[in-house]
Amino acid sequence: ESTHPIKISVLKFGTINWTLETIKNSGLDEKNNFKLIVQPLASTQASKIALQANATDIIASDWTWVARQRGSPSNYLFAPYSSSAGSIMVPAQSTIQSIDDLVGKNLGIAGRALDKNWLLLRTLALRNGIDLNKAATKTFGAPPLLNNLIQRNELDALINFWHYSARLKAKGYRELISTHGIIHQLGIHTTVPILGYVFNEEWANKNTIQLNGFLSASREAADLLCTSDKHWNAILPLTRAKDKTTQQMLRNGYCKGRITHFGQKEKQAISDIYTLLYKVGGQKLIGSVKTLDPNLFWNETQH
Amino acid sequence: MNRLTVNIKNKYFPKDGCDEIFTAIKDLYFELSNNEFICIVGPSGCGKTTLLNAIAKLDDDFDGSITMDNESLNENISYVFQTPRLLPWRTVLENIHLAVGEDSALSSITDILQQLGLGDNLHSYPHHLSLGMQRRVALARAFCVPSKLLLMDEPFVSLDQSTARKARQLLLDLWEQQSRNVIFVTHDLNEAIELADRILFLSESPSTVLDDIKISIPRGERTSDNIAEFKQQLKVSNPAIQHLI
Amino acid sequence: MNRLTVNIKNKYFPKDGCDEIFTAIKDLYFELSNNEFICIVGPSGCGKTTLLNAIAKLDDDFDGSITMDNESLNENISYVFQTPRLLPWRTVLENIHLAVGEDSALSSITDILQQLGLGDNLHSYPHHLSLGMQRRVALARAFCVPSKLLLMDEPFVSLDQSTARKARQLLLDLWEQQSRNVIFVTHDLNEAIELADRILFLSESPSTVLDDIKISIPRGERTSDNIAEFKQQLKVSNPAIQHLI
Amino acid sequence: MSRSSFLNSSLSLGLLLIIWQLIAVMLDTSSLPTPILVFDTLLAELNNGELVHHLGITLYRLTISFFLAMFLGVAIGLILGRHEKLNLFFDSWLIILLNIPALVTIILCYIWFGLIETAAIFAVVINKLPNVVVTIREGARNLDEELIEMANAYRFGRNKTLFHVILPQLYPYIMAAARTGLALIWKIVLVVEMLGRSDGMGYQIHLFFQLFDITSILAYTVAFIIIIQLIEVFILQPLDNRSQRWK
Amino acid sequence: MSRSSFLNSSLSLGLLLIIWQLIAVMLDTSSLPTPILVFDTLLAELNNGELVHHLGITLYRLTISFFLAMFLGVAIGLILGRHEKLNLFFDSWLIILLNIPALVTIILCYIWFGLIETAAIFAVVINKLPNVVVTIREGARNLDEELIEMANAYRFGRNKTLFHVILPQLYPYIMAAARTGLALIWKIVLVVEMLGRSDGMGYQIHLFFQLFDITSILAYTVAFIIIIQLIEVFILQPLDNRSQRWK
Ligand SMILES: Nc1ncnc2c1ncn2[C@@H]1O[C@H](COP(=O)(O)OP(=O)(O)OP(=O)(O)O)[C@@H](O)[C@H]1O
Ligand SMILES: Nc1ncnc2c1ncn2[C@@H]1O[C@H](COP(=O)(O)OP(=O)(O)OP(=O)(O)O)[C@@H](O)[C@H]1O
Ligand SMILES: [Mg+2]
Ligand SMILES: [Mg+2]
Repeated sequence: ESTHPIKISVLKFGTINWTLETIKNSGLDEKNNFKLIVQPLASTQASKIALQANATDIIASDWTWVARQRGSPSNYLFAPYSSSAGSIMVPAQSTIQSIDDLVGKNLGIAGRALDKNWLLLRTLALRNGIDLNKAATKTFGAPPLLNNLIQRNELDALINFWHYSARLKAKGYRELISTHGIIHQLGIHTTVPILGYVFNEEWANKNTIQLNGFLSASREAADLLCTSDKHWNAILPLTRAKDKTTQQMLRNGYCKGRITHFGQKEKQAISDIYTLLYKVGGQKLIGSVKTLDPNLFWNETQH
Repeated sequence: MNRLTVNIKNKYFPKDGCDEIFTAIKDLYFELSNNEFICIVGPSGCGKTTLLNAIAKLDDDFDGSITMDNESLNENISYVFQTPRLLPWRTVLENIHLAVGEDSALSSITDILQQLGLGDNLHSYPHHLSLGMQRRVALARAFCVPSKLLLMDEPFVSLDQSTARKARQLLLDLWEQQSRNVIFVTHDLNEAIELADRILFLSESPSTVLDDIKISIPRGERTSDNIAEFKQQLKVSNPAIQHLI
Repeated sequence: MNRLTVNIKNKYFPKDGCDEIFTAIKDLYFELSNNEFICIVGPSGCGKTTLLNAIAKLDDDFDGSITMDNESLNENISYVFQTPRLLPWRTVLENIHLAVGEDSALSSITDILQQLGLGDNLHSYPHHLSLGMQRRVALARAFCVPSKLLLMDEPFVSLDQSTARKARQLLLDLWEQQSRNVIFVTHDLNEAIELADRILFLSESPSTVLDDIKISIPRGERTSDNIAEFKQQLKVSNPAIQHLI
Repeated sequence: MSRSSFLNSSLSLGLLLIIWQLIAVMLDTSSLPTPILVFDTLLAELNNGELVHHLGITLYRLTISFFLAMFLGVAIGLILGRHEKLNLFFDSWLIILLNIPALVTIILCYIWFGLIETAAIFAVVINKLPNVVVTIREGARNLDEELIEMANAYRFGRNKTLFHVILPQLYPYIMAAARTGLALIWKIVLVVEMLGRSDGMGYQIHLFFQLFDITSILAYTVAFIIIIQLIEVFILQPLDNRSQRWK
Repeated sequence: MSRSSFLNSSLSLGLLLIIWQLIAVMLDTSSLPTPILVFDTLLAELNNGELVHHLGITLYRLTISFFLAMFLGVAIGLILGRHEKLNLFFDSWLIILLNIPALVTIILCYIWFGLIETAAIFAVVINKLPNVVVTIREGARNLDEELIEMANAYRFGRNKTLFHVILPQLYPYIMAAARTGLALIWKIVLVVEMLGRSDGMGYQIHLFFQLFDITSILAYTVAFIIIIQLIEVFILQPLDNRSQRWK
């Protein structure tokens, strides 16, 4: 068969699906010698199950998860996709001006106690001598639920994923600091990718050409979305945003997060962040893998 | 006065699966007063149990009225059902206590149980008793409850002769001590003649009163010979109820 | 030969709540053969039902053996229990059909029901019948099932005199047509003398055979006078069983 | 359904709708839309065919797993309820099965079988089965021994005893298991579809949840409840009436 | 627990562990760890005190909502089962309550009350209640009318009839509701804690789930199952024995 199929499982309304739709709409897959099969799923957990069950070739995830899975029977690899990262949002008129102001406030945290954004925030606050873990009232919850709660003034500040933050931004909320901001303040002056494609090492070695074709198609599609309104409008329904401001916020965030360069510097930065995370998150987050394995990143040029 | 008036104009049941009805009782009227003891005799399936249930107010879905001294019946009653109807999860004593109330004297209860031959089974559960023993527990329950009206639906079947004799004697003693009206259903005419002041004979359903016979033998003289003779007379004088004798 | 040997050495029940045991039957032995009809008479609670259940193989938790022609009993039996035990969710006809098997003739079943006065209730559910009617259905069921052994536990209580008479006659007819061994428990000695070839008198529990009496009156001559006379003789000749008469 | 009972349920539903409307108006939040909005959405989703597609698939999964779980559950429950020894042995297995989080069984099923239909249905059955078993077991422990003795005396045999003596007595337990079971299975199907399927009501509802689109979630829920209500009125209630005729 | 039944359950659990071990070794995947690994993790979590903390909180929530749901459920189920008219009216409410996805009720509770303890417990009760009601209702429909007539004839009054005549008959239904109920509530608590609490087993298990740490999930599950097994052996089974003494 001439066109080799690649199966990818992603969130139906996730940002990656915008890229994938564009690849298919513009025939970028055929052009790169593969056939894209998208399996939309309803939760990020579902895609991880799919990967473990060998029911899919590629999923989207972050590198902490990939690092933690290292050593379990199958090794996964990470190819960067986006550097869009979460942020801390507060209401526009909020008195909170800096991280130190979070003391005693009701802080919503999307995800769990091991959420990267939250761990990095804690690390930064600790440098100022504040243990946010004790000093703030934490409310963990599902991202959409928290987004709703802050709009009902039940939260003073909210750490959420970037596309949820973007929706808040569109509603006039203020970004206190983004994750990249925190990372910078922690002394790492490189913008690192957060999200990436994750796949099985064995599969990648067998299907190198198709995989690389897919990765370049992905970049191409992302560029199309940022440069061509026609393509952007085609995937607009997937954003499920009704008002123009939100749509614009989402597009800005998406385009800003494109990876332009991924080299030794970035790998080192990620490794440094990983070490930082280990200090706060501990065994739980990292599992038995104490330092980041540099072989975890898929090296496109080498193959 | 203690006068119970039973007046059932019409009692029917819906028939299985169709809109027809089955009339169980029609124009049945009788009275009893002054702590009378009446027996009811009638063919199987004629409506005796239905009648007792109506009197006990367990079933008020009929045309007519049942009154005590011209008021609707509100007093306590005791009812020996056709089946024992004991609570399986309560012991013999507990079953009786529940019906009698907590304040009643334990000794009088155990005394009655003793007389009915259940002295060893005070703490047994009903499922561990023979059917005849269960019936005796139900009897004891009815005897222990103080009431103005005692209803008994074939209470002495499944008992051997000597136990039945004892039970009959106990019933009469009790009735003399705490006088009350008694309605006693039986198929055994000998028993009826031995016990009753009056016997009501009921017809096949829809049942009405066929005959209302006063027992003329004085209570002291109801020997088996006298009873047999009375029965013989009855057969001759009332041919309408011959089939029930 | 058709010879049933009942030999129960020991049958006990655990007593409520303690490790003690209660011996219901001890060293009970009797035989019957050649399609004999025996009646069992004994005080209430002595172990008659327990005995029938053992014979019917519903309870095999006893010491001893019950054999038919020296083999363990495997034949079909019919059993009229002390309570009707009808399936409430099946009609009268369905209840009988289930026991008899589908291939049996409907006409013979309705015929027996008719004779027991249930002709109008073929399609009634048991809950819509009086207790006496339910007992008659149970009788009909036992009569319709072809079997080598018929067990009856006080089958004719709760029936009025004329229905009971009819049922007794039906039983005798049936027994003559399809001869089989019959074990018939009753408290009514008149009934026993009228029906049986032999009467077994049982003692209080732990029950054994007190006496085994052959009825000497020929079947054609069992009038009430003859029965009364036989009873009288029995009382005199066997003082040990006087309390049961 | 007779006319009076139709009137009755209309009244009852009407009252419910009014209460809902009042609360929605009082709260005035996007998280509790008014019934009108929900029904509008329901109609829109019906028209574009999405709802029908996902509802159909979910009903398909629900039906298969319901019958599988009920059939196996009644059989196992009956056996455990009648055999004290077996029950003693398997009781702790049952407790374990009952208390494993749905999440764990679902993940294991998917990883075992792959993300296929069989895995989804198997996961649902595994989750529902112990509930049916426990309910039926209680019923089987409380059968009327007298009737079973009767059946033995008259040599009913295994099948007749099962169908005419035992199952009618288990009827209320089976109905309890069926009624709560439909609801439980539906809830499990929602999770199963969220974790590994690309269609079905659970998949849709979780997508809506990510967008916090409560209106659509409610519209889908209402659609499903209508189906269940129809099953109740046209299957379960007539069954009830038929099998309680003898009372 | 007598010695023989102790032996019995040890055997049964032993067999289960062996099967688990075999499957785990055969599959050789991180998604099904061996029992030894799980018990190691369990011990580690016990030692660092985390497990005890979260287990305690979850048990607290579980206990309150269990008793609330059972108490209300038995009361409502009994009323609906005994009053045909009320039942006709509220039947569709029950069906709706039964079939609203847990997600919806949980979200609404959290939005209504905020992310507080009351909301969590209320959400659990709302989810469990209809199940209890449906089960008890079936039981209440099938009470022995003869015994109730007896109670009426002897003027037992409301309380005596309830405690001595009706509840003992409902016992198997109540036990079915309790046994399946503990499991169901536990599963709902998991979801409730996942969506909006910062502690408890559900919170932890979802944390592990995000890391795909099945071993820890199983360790927590095992801890919970041990508790339930203890409840079964030291509370429910003795209750069973006591209340079935009369058989
Ligand atoms: N399951 C049981 N557990 C304990 N004791 C029992 C059990 N069944 C019967 N018994 C006892 O065994 C004895 C005999 O009971 P059985 O039912 O055989 O009596 P019976 O002769 O049929 O009496 P009746 O004429 O009253 O029916 C009784 O004293 C009863 O208490
Ligand atoms: N719930 C019911 N539905 C329909 N018919 C009924 C119902 N209860 C009783 N009957 C009918 O009413 C008639 C009278 O029944 P009842 O139980 O009063 O008879 P009884 O005189 O007590 O008979 P027995 O001496 O056999 O106990 C019977 O023919 C019976 O079929
Ligand atoms: Mg009657
Ligand atoms: Mg007996």
